[in-house]
Amino acid sequence: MLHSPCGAQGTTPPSGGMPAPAPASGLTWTDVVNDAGRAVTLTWKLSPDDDGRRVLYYYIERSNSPAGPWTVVDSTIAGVNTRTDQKVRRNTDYFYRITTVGPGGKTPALSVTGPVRATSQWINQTRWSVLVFMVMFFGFVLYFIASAQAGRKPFVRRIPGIDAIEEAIGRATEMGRSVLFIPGVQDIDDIQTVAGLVILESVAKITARYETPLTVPVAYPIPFTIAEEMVKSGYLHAGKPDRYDPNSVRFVSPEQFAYVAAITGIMVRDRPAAHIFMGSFYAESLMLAETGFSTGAIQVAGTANVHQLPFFVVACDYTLLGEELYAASAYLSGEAKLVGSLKGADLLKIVVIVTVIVGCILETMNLHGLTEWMKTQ
Amino acid sequence: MSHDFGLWIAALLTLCIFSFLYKDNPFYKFAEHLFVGVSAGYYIVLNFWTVIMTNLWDPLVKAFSNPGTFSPQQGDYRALLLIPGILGLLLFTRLFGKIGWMSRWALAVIIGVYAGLKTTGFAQSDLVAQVQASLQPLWTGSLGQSISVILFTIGLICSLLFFFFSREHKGALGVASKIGVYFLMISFGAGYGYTVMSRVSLLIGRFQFLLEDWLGFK
Amino acid sequence: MKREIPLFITAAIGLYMILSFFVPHQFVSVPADFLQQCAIILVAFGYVLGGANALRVNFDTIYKRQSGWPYKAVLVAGLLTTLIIGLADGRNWQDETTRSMWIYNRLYSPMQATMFALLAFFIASAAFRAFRIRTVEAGLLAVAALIVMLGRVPVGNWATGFLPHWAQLGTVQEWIMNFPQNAAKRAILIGAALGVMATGLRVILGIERSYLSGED
Amino acid sequence: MGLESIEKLDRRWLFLLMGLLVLGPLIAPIGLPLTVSVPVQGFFDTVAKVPDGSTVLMSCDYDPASRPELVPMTKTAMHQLMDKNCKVVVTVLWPGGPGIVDQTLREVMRESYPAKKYGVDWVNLGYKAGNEAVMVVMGQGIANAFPEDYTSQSTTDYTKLPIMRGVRDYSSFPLLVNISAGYPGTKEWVQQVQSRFHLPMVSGCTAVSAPEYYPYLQSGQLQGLLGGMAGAAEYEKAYGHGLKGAATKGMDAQSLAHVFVAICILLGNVVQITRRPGGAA
Repeated sequence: MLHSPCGAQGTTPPSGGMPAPAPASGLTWTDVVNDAGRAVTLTWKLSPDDDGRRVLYYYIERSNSPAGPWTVVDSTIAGVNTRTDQKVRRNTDYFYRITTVGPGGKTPALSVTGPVRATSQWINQTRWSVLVFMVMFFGFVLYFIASAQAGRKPFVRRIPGIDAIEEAIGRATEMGRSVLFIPGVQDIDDIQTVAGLVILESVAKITARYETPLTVPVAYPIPFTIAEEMVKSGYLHAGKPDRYDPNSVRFVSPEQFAYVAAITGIMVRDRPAAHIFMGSFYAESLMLAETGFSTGAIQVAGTANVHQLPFFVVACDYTLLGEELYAASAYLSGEAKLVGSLKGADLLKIVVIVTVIVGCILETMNLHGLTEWMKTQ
Repeated sequence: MSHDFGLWIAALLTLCIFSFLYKDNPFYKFAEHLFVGVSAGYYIVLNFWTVIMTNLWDPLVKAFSNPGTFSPQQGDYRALLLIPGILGLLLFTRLFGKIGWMSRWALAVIIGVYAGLKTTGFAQSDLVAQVQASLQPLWTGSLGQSISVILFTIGLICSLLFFFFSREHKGALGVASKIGVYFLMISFGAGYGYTVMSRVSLLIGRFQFLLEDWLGFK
Repeated sequence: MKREIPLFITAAIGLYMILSFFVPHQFVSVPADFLQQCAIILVAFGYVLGGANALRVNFDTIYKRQSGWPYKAVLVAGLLTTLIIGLADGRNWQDETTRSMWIYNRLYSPMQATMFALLAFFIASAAFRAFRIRTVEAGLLAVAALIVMLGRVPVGNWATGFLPHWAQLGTVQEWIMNFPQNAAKRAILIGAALGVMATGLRVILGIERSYLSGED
Repeated sequence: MGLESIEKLDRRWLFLLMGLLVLGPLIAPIGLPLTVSVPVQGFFDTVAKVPDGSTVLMSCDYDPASRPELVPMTKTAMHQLMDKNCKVVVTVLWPGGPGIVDQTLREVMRESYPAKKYGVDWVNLGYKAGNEAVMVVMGQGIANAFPEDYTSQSTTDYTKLPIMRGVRDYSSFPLLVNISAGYPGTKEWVQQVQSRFHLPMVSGCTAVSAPEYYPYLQSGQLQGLLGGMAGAAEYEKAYGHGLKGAATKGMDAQSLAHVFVAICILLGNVVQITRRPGGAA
């Protein structure tokens, strides 16, 4: 990055008759590891004149041949002797030099360093701990899924918030009113949205069975498309594809508060008897839950956004906390395979707890190996 | 009072929305629908100019008007952007009933990318990194600090046990998960209290807009 | 084939993205970047579908003169006006003086800020109703909320100014945020990470696949 | 009013009270007790120690979203500097900022210092893209980074902007006042400029980012810190001069609203306890 509009040509007028600073020296380089060969780190010895007055910056200049021409690729302020050039091509030879800039002018280094070459690596060495935890987790999950398929259905404790979903739909049916489902305010790149949409399928199955109208306003277009598929699929699996209303799933607006305005409008005008919030929510959580509460509807919420849980907890009848949201789809479907994955997650929690206890003891004994190993980039 | 027409519109819409606090009314309904329409339109325009044009159309034009510079091994895969272009158009098959199933290829790509990315992303940032940050010396040399750290560790472990699904919460697990619930409740209460400040600041900001910018009250 | 191909695409891409997290080499990272680019572009195409749905549903209401249809007309007019002006403004539609920016500054942003500000009111009504101490849990919830809320304004410290520093509301508030609050928050984050990984794995392995299973 | 009627209280009464409690102090400040904390006193004293008549650099790095917290700080700092006959050079590193910053400063000057002139006593150099890079370039010469001011006049045309005659680089300023809403802001100024040029520096920032800057205060890199609206209100109090400060009003509103929410919680519980005989929960 060329910071200075003055650039390498240098229009800084020499001032006060100060002489140009002495050059920096001893430029060395290392290839940045664990990357795709797109960066090199450069380190040099500061100019002997770097005393706070006589040096302003160092320009890092690069060229494809030791003779130049040189281009400034980056700069540092005086007193800094290292920089990573992140704009290199891999497996290409470069030459570097450092030019010292002061109020009195500029001085290029006396020698040129090169050829410098960035290469790529096959494995990111800082991520072994992530790999170990992931392999362990996937191993556990696959094992329990296989054992569930072999006929041993694992036990899952009651999760009251999930049982409340069916209860809420039941009450809406009794009252002859509709069910409102909100799959969160985020796009599909948030896995909570995926979890919410999977729960939507189970909800659609129940509303299809009870023949209760379902309204699903959606904030983002791709989740909207998937929500359509989910609701269709729910009605299909309940054996009532003809009851599916193509207007039940609606695209509203990705603007968080416009979406909220539309939902509160539905709440106070259509008066659904059950509100189900499942997905990723932000500041609007309280507004939805409070407006919903004032209409007297049963409300069940679920989110993994820690900062919003308080607002659902205080204003909803039931709230699924964090992991419970992800567990809900498995729990609702009751499918042995899905439930198997819950058991895998539990086993990894034991591993985490043991790691925390062992790690704290090691740290207390001033042994930092485990902590270091778990540091990632 | 301001003589700026736009400011008047902004101030009146602000009042329309505040009126919802009294009850649902035609003014709020008007503002709500206008807001939904304008914001949906805004996001479509935003995605058109910043993604479709910038990330798809421009690179494609460059790739095909100047084929010599195309070098995939250096991360220049511009011509291949035809693939998402075509998949994106396939999304519109949904509008034509019978061949709607073709749109699922695009959905499959989106889901595959984000499921893979987030699985590893969360494994790193919210699993390994959070566990790593919890490994701290239980004795720090100061009694108060040490008690706090020990309390923290107990709270973390008990709250984790609350999320245990495959055993009934009875006996020791029951006690631990109960302690976990206490920690969760303190956390929720604190989270609520912590947020009051910024919410009130937002309201102050809106009132200042009405009082100062619109009514000219200093 | 209508189901198998998408399932295969999701599985292959998902596993590849996981691989790319551990392997920085360009043979893996460059296609992975490309796939991410693809996802971003595909999501953008979705907006046209969303807009089409919004217009269809609302035109339907207007055409059938269902209740509230004039408001739907406002919605449609707002959407189309913003869309047409935004496209007509061209690439520099976000410059300070464009009509699009006028819409943003005078319509969009004040309404957004006001909706957001409504939260201050709801925070009071929820506090009145929901913090009733019926159980130990509810008690902890209410006490923690009170301490943190009052500890964050000068009034709190002023009211407890006679106490030693460690017992003043501001200090207690900070301690609650740093220790008990943080412990529970971290547990939720770790649990949620396991949930994401489990959901991701189920999607990639095709165990969770309803999004691909319409009627045909 | 009996307790049953509190129990069935329409929540709109709560809304109304909340609205009045926030609106009231904005119109008529009550001046709830405020003690000026050490970091705020440090901010005030550092500005007070600047030699009268010297030229001070003020970087206002925020946009309208932080208005309730940061605009009052900007105003008070401008007042304090103008009272000392200091000249002020203003820069903005946030793209959404120049409008609100210019409006704020012109208002202060028009209302309180009508005799002082733009270009002579203060100048707004406007926004420059580039974050830390701009800070670095400013070290070479302020005019290099900002060839034109906010009104598009050349910063080297000393007939139009005489203030710039005395401004060369960071060494021209005895103090840097930074009002910061995040990145780029106080952290970057400390790292790129304060630590390098040993330019004394004070900062005003949002409540959210204040904890991040406390270490700089402890290390002496910052001589004073205003955190959020509370910091701004304390600064107004330290400044005195009967300033009808927006932050003092805002802080009154903030405090009243917090106390009100607390009363809501307590009142809810009073209803809860009295409803049941014996009051057992």
